Amino acid sequence: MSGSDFSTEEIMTVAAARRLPDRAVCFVGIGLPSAAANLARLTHAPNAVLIYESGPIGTRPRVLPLSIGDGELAETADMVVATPEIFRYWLQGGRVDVGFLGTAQIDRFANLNTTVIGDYVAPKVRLPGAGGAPEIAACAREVLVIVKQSARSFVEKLDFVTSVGHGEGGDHRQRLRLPGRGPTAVITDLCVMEPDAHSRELTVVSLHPGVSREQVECATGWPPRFAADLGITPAPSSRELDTLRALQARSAAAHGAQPQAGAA
Amino acid sequence: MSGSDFSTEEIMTVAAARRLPDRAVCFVGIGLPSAAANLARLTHAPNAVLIYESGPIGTRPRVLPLSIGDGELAETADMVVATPEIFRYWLQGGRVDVGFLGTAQIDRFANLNTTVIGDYVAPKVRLPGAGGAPEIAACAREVLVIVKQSARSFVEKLDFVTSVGHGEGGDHRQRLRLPGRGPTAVITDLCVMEPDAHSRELTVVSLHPGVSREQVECATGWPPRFAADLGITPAPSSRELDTLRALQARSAAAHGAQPQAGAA
Amino acid sequence: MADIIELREAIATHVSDGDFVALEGFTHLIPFAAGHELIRQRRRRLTLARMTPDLIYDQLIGAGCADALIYSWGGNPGVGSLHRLRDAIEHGWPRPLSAREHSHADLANAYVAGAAGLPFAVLRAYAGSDLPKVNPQIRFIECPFTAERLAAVPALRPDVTVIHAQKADRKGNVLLWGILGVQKEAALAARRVIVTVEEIVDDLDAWPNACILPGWTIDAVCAVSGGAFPSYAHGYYARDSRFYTAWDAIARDRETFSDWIERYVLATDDFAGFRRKFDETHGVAA
Amino acid sequence: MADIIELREAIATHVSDGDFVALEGFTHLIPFAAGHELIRQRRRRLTLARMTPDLIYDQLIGAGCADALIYSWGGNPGVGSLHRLRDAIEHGWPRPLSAREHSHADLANAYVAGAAGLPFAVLRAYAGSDLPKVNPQIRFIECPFTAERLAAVPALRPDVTVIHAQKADRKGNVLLWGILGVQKEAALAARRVIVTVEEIVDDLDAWPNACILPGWTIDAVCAVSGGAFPSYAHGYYARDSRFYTAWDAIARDRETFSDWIERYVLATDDFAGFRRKFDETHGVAA
Repeated sequence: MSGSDFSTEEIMTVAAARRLPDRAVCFVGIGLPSAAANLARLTHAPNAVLIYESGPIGTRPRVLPLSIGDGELAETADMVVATPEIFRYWLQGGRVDVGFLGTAQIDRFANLNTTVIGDYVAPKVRLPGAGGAPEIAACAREVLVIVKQSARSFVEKLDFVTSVGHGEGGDHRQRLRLPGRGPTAVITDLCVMEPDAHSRELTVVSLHPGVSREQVECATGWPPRFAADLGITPAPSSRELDTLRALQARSAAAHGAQPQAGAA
Repeated sequence: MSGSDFSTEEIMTVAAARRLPDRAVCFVGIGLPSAAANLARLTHAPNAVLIYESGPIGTRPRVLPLSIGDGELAETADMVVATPEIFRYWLQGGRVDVGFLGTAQIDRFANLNTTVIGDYVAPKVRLPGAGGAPEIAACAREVLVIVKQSARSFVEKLDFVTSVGHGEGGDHRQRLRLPGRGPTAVITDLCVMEPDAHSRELTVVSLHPGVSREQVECATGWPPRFAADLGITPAPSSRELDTLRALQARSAAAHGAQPQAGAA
Repeated sequence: MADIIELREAIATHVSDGDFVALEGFTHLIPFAAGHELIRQRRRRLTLARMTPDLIYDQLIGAGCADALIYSWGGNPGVGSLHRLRDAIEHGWPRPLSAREHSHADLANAYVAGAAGLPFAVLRAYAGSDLPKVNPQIRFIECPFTAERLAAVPALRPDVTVIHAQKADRKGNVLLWGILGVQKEAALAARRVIVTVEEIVDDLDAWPNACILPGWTIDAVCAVSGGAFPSYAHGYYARDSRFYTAWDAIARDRETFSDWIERYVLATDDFAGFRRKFDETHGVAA
Repeated sequence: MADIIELREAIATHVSDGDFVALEGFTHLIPFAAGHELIRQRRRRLTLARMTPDLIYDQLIGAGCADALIYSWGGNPGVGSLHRLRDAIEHGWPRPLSAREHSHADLANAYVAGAAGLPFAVLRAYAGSDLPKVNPQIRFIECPFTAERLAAVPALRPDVTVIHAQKADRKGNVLLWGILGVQKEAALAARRVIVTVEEIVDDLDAWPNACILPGWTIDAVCAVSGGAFPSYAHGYYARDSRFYTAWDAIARDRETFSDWIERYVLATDDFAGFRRKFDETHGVAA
């Protein structure tokens, strides 16, 4: 059943894709989230409705977009609206089931930092910034986070809270009156984490095949909790792997692999 | 030059039309305002931009619309947007030069009542209501009012202030922080009135040909002021009259003169 | 996901007595067929919202379907008063009607706020007007940056919004064009949405950035050819202005009105039946 | 009324040093030609607003045109960081850049408020986020009906908005389609508007309810074929993704960047000159 050999990025993408239910309305970030959402659409979730913040609704890109506003997204969409409408009527209006986000930093309550490494005023690294993430994290009925795991990205304390996951844990989201339920899973290249039912602290629920607890511990900036019934993430099926690889091959071919506009 | 014979409604429409400058962006109410605005467009103001609250912008109807959302308005428009956008981006956004309004009642400061005759809770007559008028009166750079004059419509005190003209007079509009300058002329079937430069009280600036001061006094519910240099409204030119009559004949033919859907 | 069903079933399933219902359509695409079906199924105690309660609400109010009305301009466009609406407000016939009056800009913004998931809308309005004195739902707030005073109005969130559109595809995606009014906002603001359409097609053939409501935002799509009569459907048929003119005499008298509703609406099975009866009595060739 | 003029004249006439300028285009229709012309005319001390300051603002910032930036996501889409933007914020090169950071939803709503003549926008945002701690332009207000706490942000009202579109007619009416981004709102929010277009045609041949900006809302319309390169113009040409990838190495180093700007922008007369020079050096047949 399963593909015999796969990369850590592949199982991360596949494990994330599996979390997207068919018919779900999904607000998709660019990069890993976009790959996972489209893999879901091409496998078990053919009726998922993908929305990108640039305006396409119900889009079915044949190749993965490089930017959030590729023409491919418009050409294959059921409709294309203006960006203010996306945020006003569709996201804030409560029509998004699943928000699919990446991040630079994440903490134990799945709060996200995409703003800055170091001090805000005298930054070590200025990251791209908020984009659509804060309101996706606030308004989508649930949020899936897909991010490569390392002690630099999974930190004890965020340098900056760009987007709220479960805040300080427990019922903090409700106290903040955030409309959605927040992150329901964090999918990494090592494991899958879910928030604890009460504390909302991220808990490892499955390790990817061949990954040890120690590897996860080393790649987490706090002592991670593991579920009592810790499982093994099912390996990608050959259909999943074939679909993902074909999608990525098509995308690479379409976008051109080599730089051209080099310095004179 | 002038048409030898014309009705009081005709000179009212012509006098109102003359007030619309070429290239002005005009927010048009249905009925008399629509007739006057389109007459202007067909005579001296070919580049006037007519906007109706139903959504058409830059419309050039071949016949006068019966309703504010006739298909004719959409078919001949530069563009058609949704109604919320008309009120938000175009009227409130400050893009309208001239608001062209009718009314049921008007007072000496050109405040308008289109809501109720008698007490609001136990009305004698319930009028159609506000429609777009309050915000047209507030936001258009200037407002033209076109209304048949009688002691019942030109009243000492409005039963209800639906739309603010010059409020209590003087600088009341500025104190209310209304963006536009308010009514700059009231055109009736008897005369043309303009607000006094200081008190903002309506002042008769010209009588239509053959109309006496006494007629205006009898048709006004307060003792009307007359300008020191009271003039005579120039009679309609034959071009104006011919254009108006042709427009109205086309419109009557298009809409069908006789009722059909009568009781069984 | 939109169910593609008969209008009778859609109204029976999705509209209950006492519901807050908006039937929108700004002189264009007025959902008359759905209005008739509400009368036929004798819905009662509805709160009706509509910017321009013209003939469709005159019929619903006169037929006793409504207890309350939220509106901004009530008239028979190009003709005159709505006699049934006035009779209900002024004399409580056939039952008292409480009316909450706004301006167009207000209701348009209130639907936008509803569609946008906000509890209220902000607009430049009502300064100096008497409307806030008689409508406690109009309030004022201060801009936190400039201290300007602006009007605030509550979002409109109907239990059910009903609109008419030109086309749907077999997944229930709906396309409308021409005068759009507030239909998209009214639909997105509502808990449940019913759309009647002129026709159901295999492919919408929509142009770029067309006004579309995806099927997954709609509960029921119903094919009702001519369902906006006597208003119009751009690209399909023109407004029957004579109907509007003739309505004045029908609606002016309680008995004449009641006979009309009985004969044309209650005694017919559906909108097609109404049209057959109407065309027969008015000498229109089938 | 739109003047149909050369881009050089439009920038010279309508953009002054110190202006608040927005160049919008959401990965689609990015007004690169206008950005280059601002660099060529050595505009200084601009406050630049843009939801997604990608390569176009990396170029303007690196060329020293800007003192301040209002934005919500700054990156090279699909590639990585904007090195010039980061160098300006982190090290003040070539001059200090003060950055005011928002979210996309915030800026989109702020343009809407600007277009709608409101001083501020209300949105569900920022509860629990650190952004309000570092951006005093994000405040909170209470709904006067439900007492809910909502974010309030000031309207964006640029002195000049510059966008690129597909077509204009000879009256300066502009049509755009595909990914619309915030261009219409940004244009309607501004005091002055410059639009570059792929072509000027006799008749827009627009479909119903198309996204149009009428000529009377625009100050200058400039025909610049290919003016969105290396971004794309739906229906005209595709995005040159290789340019975006290659930009990373150019922008990473101050000297390489400065040489590039000198050679391709400052030493060329206009965008057509840039394209000729660029195609020559990159082996593209004319």
